[in-house]
Amino acid sequence: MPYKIGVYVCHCGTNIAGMVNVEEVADFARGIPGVTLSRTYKFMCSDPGQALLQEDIRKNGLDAVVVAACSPLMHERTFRRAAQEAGLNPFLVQIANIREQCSWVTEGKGAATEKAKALVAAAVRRAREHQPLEMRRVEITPSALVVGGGIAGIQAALDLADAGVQVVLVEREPSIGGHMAMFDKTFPTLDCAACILTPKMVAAGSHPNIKLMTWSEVEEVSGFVGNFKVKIRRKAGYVDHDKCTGCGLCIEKCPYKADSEFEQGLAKRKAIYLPFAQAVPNKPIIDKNACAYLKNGKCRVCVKFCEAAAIDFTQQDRVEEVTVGTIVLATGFQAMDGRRIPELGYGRLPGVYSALEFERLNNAAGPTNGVIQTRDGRAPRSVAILHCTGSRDENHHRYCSRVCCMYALKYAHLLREKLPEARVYNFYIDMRCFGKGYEEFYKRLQEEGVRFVRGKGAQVWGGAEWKAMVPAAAVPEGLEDHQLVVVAEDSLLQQVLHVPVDMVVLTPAFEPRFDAEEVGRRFLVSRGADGFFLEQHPKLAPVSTTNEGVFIAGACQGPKDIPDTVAQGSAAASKALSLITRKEIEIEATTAHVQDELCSGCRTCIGLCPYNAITFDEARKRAAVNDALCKGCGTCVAACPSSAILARHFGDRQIFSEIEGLLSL
Amino acid sequence: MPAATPFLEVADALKEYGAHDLDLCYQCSTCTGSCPWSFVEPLNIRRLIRLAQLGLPGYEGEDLWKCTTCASCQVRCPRGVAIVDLVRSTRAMIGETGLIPQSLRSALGSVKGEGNPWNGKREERNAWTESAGIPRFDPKKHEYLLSACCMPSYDKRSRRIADALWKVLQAGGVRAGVLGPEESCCGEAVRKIGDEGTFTSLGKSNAAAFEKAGVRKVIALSPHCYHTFKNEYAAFGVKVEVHHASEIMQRLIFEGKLKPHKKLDRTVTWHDPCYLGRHNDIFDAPRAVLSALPGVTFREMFRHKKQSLCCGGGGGRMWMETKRGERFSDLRLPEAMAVGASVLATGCPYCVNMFEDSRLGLEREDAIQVRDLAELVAETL
Amino acid sequence: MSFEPKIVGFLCNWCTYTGADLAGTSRMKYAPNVRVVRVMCSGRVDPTFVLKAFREGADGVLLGGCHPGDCHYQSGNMKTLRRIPLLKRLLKDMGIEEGRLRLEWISASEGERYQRVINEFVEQVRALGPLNLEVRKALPKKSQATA
Amino acid sequence: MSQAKLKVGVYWGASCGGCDVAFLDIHEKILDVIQVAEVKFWPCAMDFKYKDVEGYPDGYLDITLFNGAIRNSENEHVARLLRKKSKLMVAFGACAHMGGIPGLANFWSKKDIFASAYLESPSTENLQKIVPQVETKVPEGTLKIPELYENVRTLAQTIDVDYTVPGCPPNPEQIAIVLGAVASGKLPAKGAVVGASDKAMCEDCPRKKKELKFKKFQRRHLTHPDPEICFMEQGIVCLGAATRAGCGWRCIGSNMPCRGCYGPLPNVTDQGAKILAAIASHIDSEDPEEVERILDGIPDPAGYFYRFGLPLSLLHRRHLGDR
Repeated sequence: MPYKIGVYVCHCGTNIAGMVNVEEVADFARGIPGVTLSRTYKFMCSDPGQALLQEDIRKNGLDAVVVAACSPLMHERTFRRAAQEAGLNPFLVQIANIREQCSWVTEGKGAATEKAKALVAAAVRRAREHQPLEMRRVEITPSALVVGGGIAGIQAALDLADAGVQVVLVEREPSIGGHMAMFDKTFPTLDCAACILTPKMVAAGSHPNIKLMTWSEVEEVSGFVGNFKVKIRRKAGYVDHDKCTGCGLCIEKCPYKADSEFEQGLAKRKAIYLPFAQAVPNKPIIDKNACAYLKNGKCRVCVKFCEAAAIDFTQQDRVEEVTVGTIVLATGFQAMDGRRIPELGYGRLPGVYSALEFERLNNAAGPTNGVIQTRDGRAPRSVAILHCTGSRDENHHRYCSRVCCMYALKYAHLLREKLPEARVYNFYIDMRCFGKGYEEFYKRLQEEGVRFVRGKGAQVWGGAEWKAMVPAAAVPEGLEDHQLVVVAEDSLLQQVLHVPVDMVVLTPAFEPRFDAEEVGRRFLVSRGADGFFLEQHPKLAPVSTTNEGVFIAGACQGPKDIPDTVAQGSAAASKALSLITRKEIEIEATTAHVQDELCSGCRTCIGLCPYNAITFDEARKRAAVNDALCKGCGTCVAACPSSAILARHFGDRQIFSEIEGLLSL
Repeated sequence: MPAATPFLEVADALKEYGAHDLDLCYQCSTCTGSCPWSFVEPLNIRRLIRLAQLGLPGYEGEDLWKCTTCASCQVRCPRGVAIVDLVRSTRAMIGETGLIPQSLRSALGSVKGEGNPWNGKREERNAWTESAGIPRFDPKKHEYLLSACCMPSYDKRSRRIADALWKVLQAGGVRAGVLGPEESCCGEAVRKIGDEGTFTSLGKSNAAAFEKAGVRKVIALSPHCYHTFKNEYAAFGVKVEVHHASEIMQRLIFEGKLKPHKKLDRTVTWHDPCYLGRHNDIFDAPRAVLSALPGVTFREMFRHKKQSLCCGGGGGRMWMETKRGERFSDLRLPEAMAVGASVLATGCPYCVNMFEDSRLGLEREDAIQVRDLAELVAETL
Repeated sequence: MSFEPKIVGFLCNWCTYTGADLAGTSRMKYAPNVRVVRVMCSGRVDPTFVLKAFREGADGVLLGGCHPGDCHYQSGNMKTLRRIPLLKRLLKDMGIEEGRLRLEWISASEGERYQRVINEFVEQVRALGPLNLEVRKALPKKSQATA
Repeated sequence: MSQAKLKVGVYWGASCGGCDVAFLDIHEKILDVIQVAEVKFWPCAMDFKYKDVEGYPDGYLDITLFNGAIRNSENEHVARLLRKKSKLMVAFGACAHMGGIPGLANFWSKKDIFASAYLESPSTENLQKIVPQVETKVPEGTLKIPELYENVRTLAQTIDVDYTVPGCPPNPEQIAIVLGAVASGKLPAKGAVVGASDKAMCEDCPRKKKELKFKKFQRRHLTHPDPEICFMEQGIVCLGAATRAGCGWRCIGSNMPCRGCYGPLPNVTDQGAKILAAIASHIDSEDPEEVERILDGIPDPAGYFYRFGLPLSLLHRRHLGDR
């Protein structure tokens, strides 16, 4: 056996030695072919422990070392680094996990020692098959893509751009701003949302380092950390924004209308439109489904009035490709459709509103100029705000949407402010006011005379329906047909309440965007059980993803309020920045490799790689793995019917040897 | 209210009886607010659950017996708690101490002695089938066992439903037969009342009868029997394919084996029985049948499908007195009339029974008719 | 002495191996019979590995991967989800009880589940008894190291 | 090496004789062969006795081409004898290489096989229920026949083998090449597979291939596959991707999927496991139940994947357990 292997059995204080007879294991290891020395040591991971290993490597010219200690997830790096410093290729280190896999989980010293021996035998046999590998480096393109122009994306783009990074900010709507642009006030400070957001929107729109692409969607992502190639579809808006001066005359003159998306359908907009007054860019697009010319070739009023000749009906979608070093996903959320809980009457009873509708109803720039009124124009004398519409609910979304309690308080405040006579009820399960100044805001609302009912609003009925349905005794006095009745049990009173109101506001759960699955796949970002994008670690890597170089920020990762969203936008920017400023990046050495002399071009591996790292060379009829894209999962290796793909460090021979070792005693 | 000390042994015992989800409840009140009683004389189911969680007195109170097990709360519960099981197990636990309301005891006694809750004689069970010319089940000749519930044997109104169903099955060429007096009540209500012991003996006896007769497929007339055979008889080793009558009728019409042709010229609305709809998600089959009947104008009530209002007859309420004005069935008839229906159709003998009762209390009894789906179908043949 | 099955576990690095580490850190005791090979992804587990383990004397083989949808490598575990049923059918044809091969999705946070699965599987294999493949008697060990 | 002609032995173990026929299928090339080789033992074609071989000095034969698996004591005895008498031993053909079709017997026990062959088959009339015995006493003495083994083995599992020529049968053209190589002394490393490619059948397979996705498996005899398109893409399991090329695409050219007779590729440990992994990875479903339904389309995976190679596979035979 030409190999010289050193085996080190760690006591880990009593963590291992208390259950495993480490001397016996070391003696056993000495008897395995290839092992030239075998020692035990109190703490292998300590500096003297590492020094011991390094000295042996230098003095004895060890070909490989096996450290029998804790999990490789703990200290594999430590020992690899130590070996490297001593001149041994780091991949010639093998860890036998005799702590987490053995001493901590096994009852009985005899059994634990036996298991430790088997693990060491396997590690030694495996180490005999190890090959030296080199880590490789690639350059990083010093630019970033930010997907989604809500507050998270705007913040991330601004932070990156201010640091001198070239940023492409892609937004699918005609303007950046996202959900925050729809809000009137923000809790608990009651700042005007537009007042704090629009300066940031304008900054993003005019920043020399930001290339804004609104009305655009990412279509394809290829490449890898440091060098992502991204295809972006720039949807036809039929207005040449280079020529357009944003004078607005076209909008004024356009004779055709459609429901305004921004106003939640509570108002109309023109066929050529700006989604809202402070839109960035402040230049209109044409809605091809509403434009008479695009639909049936008649009209062209806008063309007539546009002095800049910016209207261009020949415009087509076009695809632009950019190369960036890193990506921040900030694609946000959507609100659940209230119709999914028919008992609450949304969509059926005109007096029932969704939260976003209520935001617009409140907004001075909204469809009613900020006057809170029902669809038939009455000022509500009583309003019920129902919490947890689809949140914390196994039938819809198990999670808490985190912001509803607070914006419900905000609504209550706005109602009391604008309609001091109005009765306001909040029907809640628990009040969750965990943020800075939030509990204080709750108390303030109690002081303002809002009624809090602990009990979930269970049913909402129209006044007329109610009268037709229940015994006369159950009809609240003076109930009018256009009113609503909320049925809820006040769990503190232990009594069912029938509450007549003029308006009901629901607080629909935050949901992943309808296309989150597709977007996740496109950017190779996993999703959690709730459907939101999954962070690499919930505590320690909250904006990283398992796709290196792709970060997530804001509500696409899970429900959160504006402060948290902004914080994540900045966090993602800083992670992206620290990546870019490294200028180059080390990439995985334990990749797959197609051995040309064995590949028959059968194409079995094609289509299996989740990272599209395998390509097929049609001319040579061979598959090839792009080292830079390969993450080393080994799926293709297992599938290759010729065993022509080699998994570096996890090759068949290495694993076979490990199996033989494990079963050798 | 005096101070109380939690008695968690009670909660633990309840879980042994089947209240597995007891601790999952987070007291949001959706159940109480969704309960049909919330319109009239509320049943505070949330409070009962809370008391049970802490084992405090009151969980076994009178309110417990108001529950019709209609599952209106259960389908809404945000924590997915099987509330009907909580009620059932609470009743089962206190049932062992004999605290079952007086009015239910005679029904239970009748089930124990005669195999039906209607104080009818066992030997009269299924006697009606002979006069109707329905053969005894023979696995060589028949594909299905027709399980017609106890009611047609002892209740004239229900007998009409059974006769109609038989006529429909005949017309559709379905090969079916019935069991004789060896059949017993399926035990659904008995179990909901809390008498697990009797339920088990009924289950075993029916399992033996099915086994002996070689039954593989069952058509249940009542959703209660349907529910029990389908979801609860596996415990007795019964592995049969169970269909509700409405599903069979839908299939016969779809396959063209049944051709409704006589025009009815009536406006019909459908009342979803709790055990067909909420408990077993059968909403579409009966509507499909109604839409296939010539001359039927179909109207949906406000509360339909998962939101349907219970008739008030489930969970043992059939045998308990409910005050006028508190009966859900009394509320349901005006609801049906409000949408212009002249026929309230349904698919459960309990519902028919409750509605017929309420109909007698109307100012004009003929303002609306109550029909089982099978009766309507039979009328078109 | 009662039969102590030998079991080889192939665990993915990111979920099940990490879950096993968690069981360790939480000092959860479980049967010592499962000896683990760490692979980066359950998708790396070539069916050959499973056959090799049986050939080398394993009485059972456990595969652990991330829950469907949570794979660290997007969809590596989906390949496993597809391969194992066919492998089980092959093993059955080869006279090896399906119960000797088990695929479990165990996440990094499911230490307790790891403990339970190990104990359950060890008992399951124990109940099946020793495998004692005839090939181990019929052929000398090295006779077919090369194809 | 132009002196004496090569002394060649050819023998059959458990085989169908197809390999022997393959020699004859080289047609006029036989003339080239006779230029360099002289047959010293070929009981299938010429009149030789075991005695003749026993009489040869050890290492007398330059090369023996042994076809057929090792099924009984006679096969083993002659294999050992020829090993002693030959300088080079070649496992010739799929049976010697991997067990071949006779190797499928490893799905059964000897008892099963005797029961089926001598007792249970409908065409058998065996009232005394007599099954073959190794030794039978008759008035004249004791009769002996070779003992049928419990397991079918490959040649290399029995004796030391120098080279392997795969195929069922090997492509005739390869025979002349092999003998020519020996005659010219250009020998590959011991243990090599000769007369076949190191790459899979897919190399240069004329059929078109795009994307592999199995929504359903088809059985060859129930379909009419498009002769232009890859079998796998048509849902027909083809072992080509896991099988050495070298046969000349004889099956594929006849619109039959490859059945794997040329055996596993150089780096492969278990041919069946590899084709299994390749196929299953491309099942087009992520729903366990649907996967099962799709897999129902492969009714006999072990028989299909190990058609020629069961004895060579990692498990070698079906495990009989305590039966």
